[in-house]
Amino acid sequence: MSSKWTIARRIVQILVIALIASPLVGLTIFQGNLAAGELLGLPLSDPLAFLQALIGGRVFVVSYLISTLIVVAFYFLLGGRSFCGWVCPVNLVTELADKLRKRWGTGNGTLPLASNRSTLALTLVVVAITGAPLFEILSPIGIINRAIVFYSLLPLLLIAAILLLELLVARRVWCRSLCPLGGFYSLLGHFSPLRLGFTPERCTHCSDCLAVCPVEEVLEPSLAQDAPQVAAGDCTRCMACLDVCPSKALTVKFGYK
Amino acid sequence: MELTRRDFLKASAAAAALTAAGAPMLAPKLANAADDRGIKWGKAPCRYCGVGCCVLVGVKDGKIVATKGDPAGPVNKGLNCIKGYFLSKALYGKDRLTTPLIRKGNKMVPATWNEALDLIASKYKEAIANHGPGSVAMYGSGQWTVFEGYTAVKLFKGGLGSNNLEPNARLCMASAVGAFMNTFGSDEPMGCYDDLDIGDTFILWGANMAEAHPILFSRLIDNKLKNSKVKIIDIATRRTRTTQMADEYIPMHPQGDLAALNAIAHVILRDKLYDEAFVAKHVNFKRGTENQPYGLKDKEAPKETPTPLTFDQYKELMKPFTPQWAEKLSGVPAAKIEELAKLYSDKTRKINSLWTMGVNQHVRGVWVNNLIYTLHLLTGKIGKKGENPLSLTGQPSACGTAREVGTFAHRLPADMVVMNEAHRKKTAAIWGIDPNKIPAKPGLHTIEMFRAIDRGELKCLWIQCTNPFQSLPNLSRYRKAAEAHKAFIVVSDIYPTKSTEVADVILPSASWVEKEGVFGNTERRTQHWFKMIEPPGQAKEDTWQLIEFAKRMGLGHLFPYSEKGFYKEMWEEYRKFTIGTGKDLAPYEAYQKVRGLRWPVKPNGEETRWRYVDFDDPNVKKGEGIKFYKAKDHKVNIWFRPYEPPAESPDKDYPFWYCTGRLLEHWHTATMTGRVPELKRAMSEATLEIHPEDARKLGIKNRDKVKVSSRRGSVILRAEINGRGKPEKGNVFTTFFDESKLINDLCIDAFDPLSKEPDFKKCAVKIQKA
Amino acid sequence: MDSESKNMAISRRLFLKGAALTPLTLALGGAAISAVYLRPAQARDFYLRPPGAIEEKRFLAACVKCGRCAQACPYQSIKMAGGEAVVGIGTPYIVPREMPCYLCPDIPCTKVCPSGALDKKLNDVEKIRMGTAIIVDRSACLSIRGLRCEVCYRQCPLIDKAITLETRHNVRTDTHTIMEPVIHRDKCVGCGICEKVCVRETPVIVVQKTPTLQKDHYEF
Amino acid sequence: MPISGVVLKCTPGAATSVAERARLLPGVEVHAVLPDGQVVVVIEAGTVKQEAERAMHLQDIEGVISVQVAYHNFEDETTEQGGGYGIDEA
Repeated sequence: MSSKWTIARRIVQILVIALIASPLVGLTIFQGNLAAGELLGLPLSDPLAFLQALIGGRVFVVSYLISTLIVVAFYFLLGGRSFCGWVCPVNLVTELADKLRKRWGTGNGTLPLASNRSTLALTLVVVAITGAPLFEILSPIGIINRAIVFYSLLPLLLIAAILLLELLVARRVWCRSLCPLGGFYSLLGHFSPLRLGFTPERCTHCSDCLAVCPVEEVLEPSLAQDAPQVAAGDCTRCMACLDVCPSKALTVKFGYK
Repeated sequence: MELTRRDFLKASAAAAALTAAGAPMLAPKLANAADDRGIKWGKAPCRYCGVGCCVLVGVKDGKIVATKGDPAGPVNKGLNCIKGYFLSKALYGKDRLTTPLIRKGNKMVPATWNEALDLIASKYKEAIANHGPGSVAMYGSGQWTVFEGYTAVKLFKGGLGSNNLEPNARLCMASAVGAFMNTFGSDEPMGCYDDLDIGDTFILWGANMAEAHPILFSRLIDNKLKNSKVKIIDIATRRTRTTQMADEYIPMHPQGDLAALNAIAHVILRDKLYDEAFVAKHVNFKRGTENQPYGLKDKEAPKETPTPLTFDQYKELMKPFTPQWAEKLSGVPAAKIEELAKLYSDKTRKINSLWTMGVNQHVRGVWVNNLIYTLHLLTGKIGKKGENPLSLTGQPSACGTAREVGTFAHRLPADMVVMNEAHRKKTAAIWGIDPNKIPAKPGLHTIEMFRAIDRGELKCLWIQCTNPFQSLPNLSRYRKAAEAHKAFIVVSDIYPTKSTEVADVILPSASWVEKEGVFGNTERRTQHWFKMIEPPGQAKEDTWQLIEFAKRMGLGHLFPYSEKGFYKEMWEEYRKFTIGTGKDLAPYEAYQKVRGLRWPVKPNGEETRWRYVDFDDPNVKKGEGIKFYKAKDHKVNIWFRPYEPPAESPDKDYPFWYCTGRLLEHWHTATMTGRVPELKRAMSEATLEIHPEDARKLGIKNRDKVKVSSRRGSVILRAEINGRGKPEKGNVFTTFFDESKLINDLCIDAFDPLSKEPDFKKCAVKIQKA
Repeated sequence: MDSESKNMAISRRLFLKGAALTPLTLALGGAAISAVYLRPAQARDFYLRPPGAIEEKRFLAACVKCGRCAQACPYQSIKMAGGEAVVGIGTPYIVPREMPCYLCPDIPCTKVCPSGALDKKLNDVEKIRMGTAIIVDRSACLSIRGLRCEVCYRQCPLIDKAITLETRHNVRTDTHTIMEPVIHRDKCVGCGICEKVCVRETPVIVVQKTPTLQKDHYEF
Repeated sequence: MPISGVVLKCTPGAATSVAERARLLPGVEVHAVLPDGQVVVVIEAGTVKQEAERAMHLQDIEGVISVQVAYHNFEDETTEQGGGYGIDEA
């Protein structure tokens, strides 16, 4: 059992935080945050933030659309909820909660996976009706970003609330079930060409991958049907299953089957 | 409360009269007596500029708890500028100096007064013993009280036998003094502020009254509001807040005043617009020495040898100075010069000229002053109610102390000079000393004083109440010399400054109402105040410091005043100098009750508003009209003063004119106003004003940081385009209050050969984006 | 297998419960936030938005809270709102008394705004409209009382345009002029420099949301 | 310390010039020039006699129709000295 994917993922996650914090030490490689930013001159924008601004603010800026499309294309290629697994700083928090929960044996409940699509829909409906960018107001991603760059620490209480919720009520409830951005990426990821390949012949049915997968709904159906690919958009591309699989039955595959 | 009793009565009187007149809504609000409970009020002149506003100081439990404009103050009638509004805060900065400090290596170590004064005395004794009295000096201030200045003059000139005594007024009023003396034979103006209320034509020569003389400007503008005939013409190198309210603005090149003034005189002569009878009766013509050096070399000692001229000779000499000639040199259109000449000679107009640093801080400052008087003397527009030239002063007692007491290297009290034997004798008689004690040779003037430190010739310098190591031109030369401790430097001040930085001994001083004092303002108004609060810690007033030092020098006998009658006795001694000179001051008690008196004070105790005139001056008999009784043969001088170029002009390498000055929010080097948080917030840093077109050419946008460099130094400032001041093309302007910038470092230390006053208004700089 | 099926059962129950509860909770939350949002006036009193900000209601949606404007501001005038701003959390604002907008000629804050919440096309500082300065306490204004203060006027970046001095005779002293700062709403950009520099403890000149213009037919 | 408040009635249009001249007189302070041509002044003098003289001078100013005293204080204040710093007028 290796953990090279997990290590790589942690490095990327920390690198993302370092990039967001970089202007504080006077560097100009990255400006802004995960809602919108500029990496080495390349404008990047959060597609859900774009949609909210478009619907709620009724502003349309071409460059903003382009920067959004760059991001959409990127995550479309990577597939699944790779943003959630690799980039989003909230993931660090929820994975910490997951670890603590396992150790203490608390909050073993699970909420339905698909409800973050409902929150996505709800967000967009609220934005359309009231003009209030529902998700941007509550977004723990933005809160963490601003805490890093502008020392705006008070809203971190919301992060603490998420941590408590996950510790005491149900596992990964924010990322799995509530985060509308997660819902957006799971939709997008569903159509991605980059997928997890499964070679049933190699599978020893040890179920290690199922145990380690943070989103049990992802692997289980595909494995049960001996499908050649794991098509679920909810895969966070954490690659823990690859790390853990003793028989290399799981691989990274490109293309639709 | 007692204070307010008088004001209360006056306010009641006004209220009753207004009610009777059917306008009760205009009645002044009577102060609620309960508000004043426990507060003891006193009167004092404002600590800052030369305008001389009166303030009321409220003291409770040994602390100033309130200040307000004094409604009984004739200058300001209860108003103040924003500096005056926050006066008391200037005394309560957190870093007041409260204990003497002596340098031990790089550290300033607290010491007792005895240790500090013994050290100073030993250093002075050592220097005098080894190098003579010419090796010690004192640099004082136009913000000294009369007592402080008088103590210093008596101590240095009558005691130590050194004429090395200078006030910072050398950097500010010396040119005005020079011209008053060589024109009228007596210092200070014939007119007064009343002229601002009743005149109708005001020509401002390079003066930004709106910011530098705020309350006076408010009086001037009120005259304009009341009288539609009033015309204010602003002639300057920079558009200012004054320009904004003037009727006309005439842009002029730096140094162009010499040409423009000569050309105006030329037109007056050419068109026979002069007052023939006045000129014949009151005026002599003279020509001075021309092509004098600019004092750029050490130890230059130019002398003026005047030659008399006839009116015809003078007219002949003035012939080449045509308006066309002047247009080229000054940028003032020839037609404008013709217009100004008509205005100056218009019999239906009461014309006043007003000027200050733009004229005085000038390598030919005395000349420009002379030329302004020329216009008034040729046209006879002088010595009349509402019609006079008026030189505005910058400091609260530049007149009262620096000029009247005579703290300059060449002066003695009441217009006397050390070079004159009779003057030395009169002085020695009043002081009860041997006349030979006072050296006949003038001491080092300010720039030479600091140069002598650099040359290692001056061994000891005591600085009181001023901050030369921020304000001097070509600052780095003098700062470097001081930093190398080429001389033993004592600084008495109330806060740490750029000058205490280089001091060997720092003495904590009492400020303003922490001591009793007298100031004299621009219009000859002598104002008194009592001590109202104790200075903080061990701080002591400057006179005490000097007299304690004198005792250690074996000169205590010069100051035989009793403890109780100290100020009165010193005043009455000083007053002896003035009696019968046309500069008569009143007995000490007289000043304690009034908001100042303008000298000469008449035998009946009344003040004089206009000098040299039979309707007001007690020295002129009724029916004599105007009599310039201080001038030789009662005739004043019109000087032939041609155009000469400045010491440094812009060129290829340094293409811009650089001018430094003052603004409303801060006072000089902001030692005091910089401690007032409100003023600091209102104006926090010096900026570089630049013409928008010049900025555009250099690619400079508003608030960009720019590096300004002269041949002497450089400084980084934010550019200000279209702000409160807009210099003409090719000019830049900045303010010298900001101690983080030391902008005078860039200025050239060239000075007027007659007045020895440096030119802070003209040197060449280049500007780069920083 | 037994325990597994039990687990499955629990999760199914939870699933059903969640399916009903989650949208309900979210709907309630959304409603609460919308209610908060219906107090925009109060939010505006607190905020002075950076230059080029679009109309407040749309701004709140259009701003993606990326903080790029704040990062671009050379004076750190632009701050990012915290939770106290409720619906405006994470949006940029300026507190003029602390640090006003100094009107950089190239307006860098608007240039970096990705979403159009700040108008990128704004190129002329004189066209900025963050609000308008108002003298809120005339009796406390030193200039109006006849003192020579006028600090707001001299520090106004649009001196003689946005603020002018109106002179009138001081009836009380009869020898002085009252120089009253007069604000011209059509020129005032609302940068707040006057509010910052006002020497009174509580500034008597403050920037407010542009007041409703009252129309009439009088022209002079 | 006699102090009095006085209303000067002036001929039409003369109020400003009257005020200007009145201001030049010693001990006279002009407090207001009213639009209806009245000038309000306060006279301060050392003695009642001097005060009367000063009021007479006001009468002599060209354009003054009448001088009307609205307030008069002549109590001797010499007993009240010593409260402030040089602001008691004897």
